[in-house]
Amino acid sequence: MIRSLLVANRGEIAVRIIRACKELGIRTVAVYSEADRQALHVKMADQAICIGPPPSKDSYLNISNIISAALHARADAIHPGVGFLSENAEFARQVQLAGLVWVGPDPQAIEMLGDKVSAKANAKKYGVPCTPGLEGAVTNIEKTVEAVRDMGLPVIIKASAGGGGKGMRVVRKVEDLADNIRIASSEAEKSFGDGTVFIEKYLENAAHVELQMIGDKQGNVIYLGERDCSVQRNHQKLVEESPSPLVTPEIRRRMGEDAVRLFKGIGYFGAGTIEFLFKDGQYYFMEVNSRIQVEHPVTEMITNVDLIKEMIRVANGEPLSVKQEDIRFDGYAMEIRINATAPGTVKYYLPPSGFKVRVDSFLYTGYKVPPTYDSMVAKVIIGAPTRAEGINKMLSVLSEFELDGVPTNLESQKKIINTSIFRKGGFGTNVLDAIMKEIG
Amino acid sequence: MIRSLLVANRGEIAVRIIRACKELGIRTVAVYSEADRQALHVKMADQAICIGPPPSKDSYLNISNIISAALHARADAIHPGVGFLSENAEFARQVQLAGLVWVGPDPQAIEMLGDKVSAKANAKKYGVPCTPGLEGAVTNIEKTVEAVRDMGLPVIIKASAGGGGKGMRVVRKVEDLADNIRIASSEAEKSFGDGTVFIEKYLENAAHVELQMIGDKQGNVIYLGERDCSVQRNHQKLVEESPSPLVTPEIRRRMGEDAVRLFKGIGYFGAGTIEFLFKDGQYYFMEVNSRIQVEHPVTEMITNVDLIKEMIRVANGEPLSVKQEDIRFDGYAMEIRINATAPGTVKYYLPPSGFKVRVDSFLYTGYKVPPTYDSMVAKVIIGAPTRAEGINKMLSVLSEFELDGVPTNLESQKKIINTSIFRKGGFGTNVLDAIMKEIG
Amino acid sequence: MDTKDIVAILEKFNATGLAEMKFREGSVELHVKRHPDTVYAAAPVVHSAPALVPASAGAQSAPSAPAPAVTSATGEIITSPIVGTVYRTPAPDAPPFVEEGKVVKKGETLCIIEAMKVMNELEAEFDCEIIRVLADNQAFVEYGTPLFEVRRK
Amino acid sequence: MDTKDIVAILEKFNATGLAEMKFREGSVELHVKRHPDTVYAAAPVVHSAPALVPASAGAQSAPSAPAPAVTSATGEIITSPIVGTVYRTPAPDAPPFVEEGKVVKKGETLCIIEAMKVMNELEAEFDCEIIRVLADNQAFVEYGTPLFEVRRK
Repeated sequence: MIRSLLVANRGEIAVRIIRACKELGIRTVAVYSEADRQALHVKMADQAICIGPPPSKDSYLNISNIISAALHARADAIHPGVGFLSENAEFARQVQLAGLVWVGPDPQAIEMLGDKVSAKANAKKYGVPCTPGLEGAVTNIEKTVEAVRDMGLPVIIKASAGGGGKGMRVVRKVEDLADNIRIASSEAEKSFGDGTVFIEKYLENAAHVELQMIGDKQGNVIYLGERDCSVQRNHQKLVEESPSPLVTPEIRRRMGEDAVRLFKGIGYFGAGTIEFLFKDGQYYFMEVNSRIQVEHPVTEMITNVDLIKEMIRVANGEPLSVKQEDIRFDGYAMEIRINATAPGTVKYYLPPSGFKVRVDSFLYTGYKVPPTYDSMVAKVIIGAPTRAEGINKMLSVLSEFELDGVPTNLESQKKIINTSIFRKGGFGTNVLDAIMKEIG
Repeated sequence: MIRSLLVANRGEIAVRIIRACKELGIRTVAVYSEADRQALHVKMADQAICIGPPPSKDSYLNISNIISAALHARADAIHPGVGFLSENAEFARQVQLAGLVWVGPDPQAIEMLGDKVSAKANAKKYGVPCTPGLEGAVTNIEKTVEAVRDMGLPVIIKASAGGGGKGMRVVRKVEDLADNIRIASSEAEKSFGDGTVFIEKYLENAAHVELQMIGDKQGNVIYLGERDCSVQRNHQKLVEESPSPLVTPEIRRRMGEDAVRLFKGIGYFGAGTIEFLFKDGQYYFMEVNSRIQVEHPVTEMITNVDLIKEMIRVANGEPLSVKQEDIRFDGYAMEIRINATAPGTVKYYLPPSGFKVRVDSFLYTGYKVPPTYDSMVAKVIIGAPTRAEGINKMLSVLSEFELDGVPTNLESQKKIINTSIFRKGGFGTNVLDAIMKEIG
Repeated sequence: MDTKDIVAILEKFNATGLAEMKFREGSVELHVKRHPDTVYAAAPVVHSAPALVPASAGAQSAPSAPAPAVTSATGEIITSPIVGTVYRTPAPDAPPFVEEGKVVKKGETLCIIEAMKVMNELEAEFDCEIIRVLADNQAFVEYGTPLFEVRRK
Repeated sequence: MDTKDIVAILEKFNATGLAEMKFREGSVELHVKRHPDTVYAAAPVVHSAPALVPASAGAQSAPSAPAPAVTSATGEIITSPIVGTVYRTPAPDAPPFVEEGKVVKKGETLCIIEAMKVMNELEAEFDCEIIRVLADNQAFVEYGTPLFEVRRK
């Protein structure tokens, strides 16, 4: 039974997790770097422990300091949040070795899914449609070039250990392939300490559609609808919505059943997201994020399921509180990420509120946004009966959002969702270029 | 088609209505007294017009100034909010005479329901259970005393035009009756310009359970579940929740069907609330508030229906966007009213947010709460799967609510909902006395 | 108020040769003082901008003074006691009730303010001279909108 | 308001030759005063309270100084570079590695900090005298918790 939980994270996700714990009557322990002494998660937690200097690698990525802090504070469990150590199987193992509950999937599942080649092999095994591509990792460049010539171009080279676009290269001419494999491999080696790459057909301007999943240790797995995150800048999501204008109830059901089969097959428990490329009514397995995601409130808004509470429940060994047949997708939800474009001190802050309005943030008047970490300072989430009403609602809610002292992308986000391209919906991940042209 | 709407109100309800309008693309016109020049509703509206000095009677109750402002600003409609002129049939008529749309029920319905004797007669006519009592108003005191002697005591004397406890007296001994009738009548004459009183059996410590209703001009009427508002101080509601711990699904259905019959019978459209006394599993008609209510967000939280938008839709002549069979009561919701206990200037304000958390307020850092109007400065609303989880959630959310510079009842509200009496649920309107004893 | 604001104020304060300055806005307080030896002279200049101005630009006129009459630099201001439309003349082709320079007696009509089709005559509450007419004919006026600047007689 | 803000204000204040300045915003207070006689000489008094202190009282020690060593009034502070438990002795019944007054050479062990069952020896980064021992044996230390006050030799 978790009575005390350490949140190994900062920012809005740490605040989110602390809120869920408070509601559950769980004592919270925050950790913070020297740059975050005045952070909201530090103020909100029952206890807070400094774990290092500002750089993440010495604080929020410092496994030993975090676990020592948890042990000292007599925490029963650690929730890793998003980013930082949330998909680090070694951290999950160390947490468990220290006798603490890891609020997340089994470290083995994290590890397997972290390797894209093995993740894809499992997706295939359990009948989830995958992007056509060459079987397994690239071992022999010459043979690979021949195989690609047969399969046809364009192709995409991906790092097996990859993420965030690193080690990823699109190749349109077969004569460029060999060089690009070498470059991608060396990029992957540098970024992830693993040069393994593999090759898939490149789907031009596919949509990014992901499915929220959660499973328990009793073997129940459910899907909670998709999120369309096609509006991206350099692989960074800017806008997330559900349902996707591209996904019909029939496709959602098939996608969900495929995903449940995979998750049950690999014995997955906890929250996770399966990402698909979506094109011409077809979906293709991309990867699994074996953690909660930044955009989880979108799903919470349409399903009314508190995902963070469910994660803690599952970590506790309890079954999910909801069954697949209980899940209703109620209308439309959208999340807008508000990113600081420069550090600064918050001089005035008034977040919007109201019917089906939610703001997840760590801002407060007087807070100094440090230059050290992720630029996201707030997530604004709305719910509405339809997408058209949702867009109008978001515009109206964003126009209420008041923040002085820290420059953000708020105005640009308003422009993006107000374009005819966005309003029309049903676009791929190249859409931002077109949107930017419309904005001019 | 309403394209521009004047909000004849202030405070959080004005902000709420402006938000709904913005989402609907309706231009908003605020009115304000000289005390409200810096008010949030003034800042948020597209246009704002000063309608008088601080006293309500010269500004927010000044029919001529409000309608002149609406006409000048080319508003198509007026939404009266709660309190002030919201149940004033004369105002509604003047609005219509000026060629404007009145966002509310027909003035005749307001008038009929404003008279408690005729409201009760109609409730009886349409088969809604009423508190046993003497038929009609008191005309002959001697005959009344005899009738009460037959019926039995205690009884309650009520003013037909009453509200807020004025002209209301409980009588436990028959020899006190005649005097009390005279006093109640003269109190009612002074307060409402109408000395008519009537007599009902007094239900000791009954619960206050009310049902949210809405109808359209096509004759559709639906009920959206009840709210239990039994925690009151001097007839002022402090905490509102839904569902009521006293109401079973079967009772809710019967209550709803009775209410729909009455509303259809009198041709009611727009939002309205039917208030019941509830005791020993029985409900008794008390009165109808022919307007939206302060606590409407409780219903919005469990039904996901935006009541203010529905009101505007109905005023526009459109049918309701939902049918009775679409209405699902999703878990539990609670509202806590935060009242200022003294005027002051907001030095620091950080409202909570998060999953199923809503704060309807007009506060902002730097705002000077005037001493002139209602003391309520914020409503905190939460949703949760169960009442027990909801109480914990509300406590956790309130502990996040930060407001410096204006003293409030926040700590007292936390104590109230944290008592064993409140947690147990199922109490009547005398509960606050017992709670206060428990708090000590 | 951030550091560069404070630095700028110090600089300006010093340049003026003023003796002392106190500033307060909300919870911000600033107090600057010069040593008596180096005091020159002059009245302190206080500049305070409102933290937040209403978003509603639309029909709002200048911040209105309390009705019915307040003292301005040169005279008293008669403001509108109601919301409506000003008519300076009793009929479309008639001359205005009053012009600048005219002296009126208590009870004389200054203008009509129409509200909900009712013509409300605004009468002078005291004998006075009209210094300036501040609202145009047929102008919409809020409660408190300045109508006339007058000097009591 | 952080150190460089304060420094900027002090610099400007000093340059102006002003006598006194008080500033307050929220819980931040700054009061600077020049001694009347010794213009351009005295030490400014700076009082700055953190605007908001962490709600977490629990395991938090005093505000920690940046690691590994900062200058205090009398010496340098050696702070904990990791989160863990301090052991001042190599074994339960052994004497402490260092005591107040002891002079240690660069590389000598000052204490052990245990983290996740690993015993990390904290070595002196320079020759120094231990002026004060600031952390008790078996105390839990955060990153940055002061351990020793030392004077370089």
